[in-house]
Amino acid sequence: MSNEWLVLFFILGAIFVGLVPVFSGIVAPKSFNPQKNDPYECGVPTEGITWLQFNVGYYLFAILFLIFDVETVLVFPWAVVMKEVGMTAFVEIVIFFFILGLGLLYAWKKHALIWE
Amino acid sequence: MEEKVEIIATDEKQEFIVNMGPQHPSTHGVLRLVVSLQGETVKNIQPHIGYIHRGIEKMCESITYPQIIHLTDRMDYLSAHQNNESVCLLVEKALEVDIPDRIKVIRTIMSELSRLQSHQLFWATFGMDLGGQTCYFYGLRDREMILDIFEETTGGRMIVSYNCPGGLMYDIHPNFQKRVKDFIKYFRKKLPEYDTILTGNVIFRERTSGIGPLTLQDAISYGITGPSARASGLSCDVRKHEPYSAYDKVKFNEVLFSEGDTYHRYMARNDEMRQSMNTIEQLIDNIPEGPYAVKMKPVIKLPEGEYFQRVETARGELGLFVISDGNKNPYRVKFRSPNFVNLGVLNHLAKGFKIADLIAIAGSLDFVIPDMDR
Amino acid sequence: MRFDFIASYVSAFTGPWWKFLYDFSLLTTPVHEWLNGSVSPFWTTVIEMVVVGVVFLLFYAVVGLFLVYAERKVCAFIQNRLGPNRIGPYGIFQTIADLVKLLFKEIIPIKNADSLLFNIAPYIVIIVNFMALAAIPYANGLHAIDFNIGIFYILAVSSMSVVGVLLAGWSSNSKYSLIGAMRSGAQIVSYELSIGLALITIVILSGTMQLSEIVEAQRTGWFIFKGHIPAIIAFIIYVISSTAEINRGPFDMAEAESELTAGYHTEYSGIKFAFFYLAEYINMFIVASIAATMFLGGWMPFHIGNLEGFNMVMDFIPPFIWYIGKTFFIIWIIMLFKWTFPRLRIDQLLTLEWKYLLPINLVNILVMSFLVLKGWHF
Amino acid sequence: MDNKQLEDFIKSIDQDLEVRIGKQFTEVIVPPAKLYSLARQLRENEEAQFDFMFNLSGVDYGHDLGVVYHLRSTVHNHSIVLKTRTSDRENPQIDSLAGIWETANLHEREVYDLLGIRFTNHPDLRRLFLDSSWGFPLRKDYVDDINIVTK
Amino acid sequence: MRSIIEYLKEIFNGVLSLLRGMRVTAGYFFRPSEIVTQKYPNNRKDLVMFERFKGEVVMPHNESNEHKCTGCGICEINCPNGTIEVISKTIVTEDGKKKRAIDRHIYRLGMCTFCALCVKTCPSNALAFSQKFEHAVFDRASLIKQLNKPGSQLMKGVE
Repeated sequence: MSNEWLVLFFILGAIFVGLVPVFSGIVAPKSFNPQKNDPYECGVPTEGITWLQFNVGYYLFAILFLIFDVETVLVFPWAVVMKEVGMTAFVEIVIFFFILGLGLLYAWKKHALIWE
Repeated sequence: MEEKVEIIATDEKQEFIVNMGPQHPSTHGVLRLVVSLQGETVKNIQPHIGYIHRGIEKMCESITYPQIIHLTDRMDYLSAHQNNESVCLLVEKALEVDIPDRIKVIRTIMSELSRLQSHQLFWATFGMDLGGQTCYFYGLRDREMILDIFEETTGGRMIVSYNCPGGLMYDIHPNFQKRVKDFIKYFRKKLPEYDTILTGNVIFRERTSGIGPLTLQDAISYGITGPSARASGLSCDVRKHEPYSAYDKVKFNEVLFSEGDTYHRYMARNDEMRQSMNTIEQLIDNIPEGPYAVKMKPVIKLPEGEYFQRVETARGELGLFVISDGNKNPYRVKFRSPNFVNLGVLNHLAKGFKIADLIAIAGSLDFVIPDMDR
Repeated sequence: MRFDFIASYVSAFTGPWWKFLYDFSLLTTPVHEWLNGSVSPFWTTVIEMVVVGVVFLLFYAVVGLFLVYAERKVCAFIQNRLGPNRIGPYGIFQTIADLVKLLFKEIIPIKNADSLLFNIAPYIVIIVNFMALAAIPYANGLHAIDFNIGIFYILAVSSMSVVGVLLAGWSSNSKYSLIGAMRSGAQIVSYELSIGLALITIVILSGTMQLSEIVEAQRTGWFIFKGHIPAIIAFIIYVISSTAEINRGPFDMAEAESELTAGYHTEYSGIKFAFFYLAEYINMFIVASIAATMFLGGWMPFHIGNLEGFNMVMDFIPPFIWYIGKTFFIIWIIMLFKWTFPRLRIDQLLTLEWKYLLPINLVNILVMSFLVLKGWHF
Repeated sequence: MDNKQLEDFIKSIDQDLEVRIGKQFTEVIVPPAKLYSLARQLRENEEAQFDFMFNLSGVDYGHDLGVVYHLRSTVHNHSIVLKTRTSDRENPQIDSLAGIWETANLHEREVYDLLGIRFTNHPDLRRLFLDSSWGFPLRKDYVDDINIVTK
Repeated sequence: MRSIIEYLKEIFNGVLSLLRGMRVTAGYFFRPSEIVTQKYPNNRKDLVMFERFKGEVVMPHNESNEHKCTGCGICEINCPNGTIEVISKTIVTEDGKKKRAIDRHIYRLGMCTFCALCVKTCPSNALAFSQKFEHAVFDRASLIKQLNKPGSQLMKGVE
């Protein structure tokens, strides 16, 4: 079957999740209560503001992920043709991984792999 | 119209404050911790307690000594028997009543069983706090057998009310010895499983070792007692230092470690389970014959004065301080409950660790909230 | 025209009637041809889409509900409990009852929540699920879309679910959700790599990314046996990192019920909560089917060398059963993980990925490619 | 040190202090003004080293309000009881010992909450169990018609 | 080199410990005979509580509707929280003496803490614990019970 079928699955998902809440909204009971809409915080009102800047130590991981994800994308086509190209491909990937490994080792030694 | 509020802050001075509790799955009750965070790291913890403050100390001032016992059951519900024992020992000491050996031995066995079931529940909930939910069911499954023993003899599962001044409420049930022996046999088989699932597990080791270290100085200064303190190397076992009941007749080791981190607090309890089983095994076959209670006066009046009695509950040292003015009601009762004191160290321990570690540390201190609030 | 169809119909069913169980194209091709012959190609596509759509919706719902039930039963048995046992025999209708209950629950809007993102998050999670399900080969010829980059496509699509989780956590205006979302972001992003690299190991062995060809290549032996050591290592890494990818214990950092109560879906109620719940289980099904397809030979039966009799018996079991059996075996393993291990901490999770799985994976790829070059695989 | 030696030891620190040997412990009655310095010496003196405060309880003596400190030494294994009392019921003030024993922090908050004794220099003196609408329930003159039912 | 060996050893031991844990849980999975759950409401009929189980306080009556309670009120005095209220009356016995006897023995189950002091201190053993454990009711008023049955009398020979 052809690739346009993806559209079907997209629409299917959208219809499924679209209609069910509508149905649920019709049949479900509604009642109002001022405390009900509060965000959950163990039964006490939220202190301060939720959306404030705070440090999650993301940045380095995001950069590293970018490097390695691009690498994955690169390696996939290589993996497909690896058998046909033979030794050349192997040597190339060894060099590639060597450089990549150095990068990882650098990040490791620089303690970039520790989540703060 | 709802008023517009500023909901995105850019001010860096704003603190990210999360309320953990009173309705939170890992605070084991209604403990509220106001945690300020920096990313995932805990900066400060403000414990708020008192959600189930019942004024037990005030209530004790208006009831008689035998009646106090049913209140002590409800403080630390996992060490109910030891709590009861503290009142009985105090009254017996004050009136200088001689307690027959049979009572002493039965009390010791019961309080060791009580410690055992408390540590089992600790194991269960500690595993659950760390995310291993199966531990909870295994722990409770084995604890159930002890509760059955309790129920058969005392009629209550957790709230045993088995002690009374001058002895015990009833004699032990005829099946008691057999059941206890069966249980020890069963639990000796199951305990290695506990170690396989949790203690030896590499994830568990990583999660607990080195987390929340408590030094000996801090343990002393904060007044920590029980297994939590013994993990830091503080020898504070009342059973060794001031033996009561039949503890001077049995051989057992005080479990001591020096590291004081979460893992060793866990291990201290884990090893105490083995010690408790040894203790019970020494006593269960030689319960002396005799009466199960000494005849006391119908109205118990303590001579005027101040009395202090310490017992070792599963969580640490329970101190009972009674001022009597010679009436049938105590003038002032103060329970020095181990959980209340241990709570003080939480902020000191968890500062600088992550949220997940806070849960592990709080779990390893093994809080029972009603004991804090009293 | 009608006669042609009948002829092909008859030819398709000359064998026993259940023959299509072993090759679904025997069922689908005649139907397709008949439709093509009787109505215009446009309507053919429409009708086929409707049929496939309904079948997939049913499949989705049935698998989701069954997995929820299975999880509860499995964990109950592990924990010495009985599990659901009231509704229907052995409680098999329990999840349906739960679904009905959730359907009739009020959907609570959260004060100050970002309502657009809040409502859109479950959509993303579910749609992504659907799109990933499309590319999985369920049996011989039972395959909605057969991409030539199939495995790559599934990787790409399934990694989109992190967007749903992030949106859900961020928009809820709850601190627990926010922390959960932040965690799951870092976590899914990291484990994406390991999944990719573990699958590359198998792609090297198969030389193709098309799932149907990968399955076909395992006719002579499953890849986990063909590629022996590196394939087994890749399999273990895949199972670990896919468990992390779908946010399940011991990697359920984003939900972490003992720390964050329910993590990113704390604020969702009623049927929207059910969507997240369902998506989690379908995700589990998807990663398990990929594992079954890539490592355990998809719907291929288990063969041992030249044992003809044994192989004949194995062949007799329909491919779909093989596929489901393998998938559920992996799902069982993933469930066993959750109910055995304590949860990791977020920094340990990342340490595991970056300091253990990633380097091992890189070396493993080299080993595998060397083996393939030398022809040292079976 | 046993109880007698402890008595001599206390006398050697301050002659004016009233020392009693009770049934279990040596009891020292300290006026609030001398409490902090005595506690400090008991904690730091090499021979005494009372490093472990195992109990702190506030007592309402009817006319006076008092605090009883139970101290123990984990080194020498001896115990002592300090007692202090103040007759000011309106605004009772006693020095906080939270700087010497960390455990006093929570205990003193509890005493403040239930008896209303203010501990000066306490780092964080807030009510612990109850909110500010309550009185001080452990006082003997506390009246609560709704919650306390006497037979 | 040594660090690499350490690294591999660490991985191996870690995986081994995980597998050991999984063996335990998988073992339970395949041994459903060890399931401990009781099917509670279904096994109500053959569910036997321990004889000493403190269900609720009852006053045993014999066949001729007689109990042992003399109405002395010791249980009321001993009860820590006012669960028991003894309302007594004065009756005239056959030989013409005036005597205190029980009118109503009120027991408030909702307040009872099952401390067993009433049962233990009763001089004539008039009270006992029953094995009933399902106490839930829809109306709080029905938790206040009268223990002596209507028309019941003091057993002969009990003073």
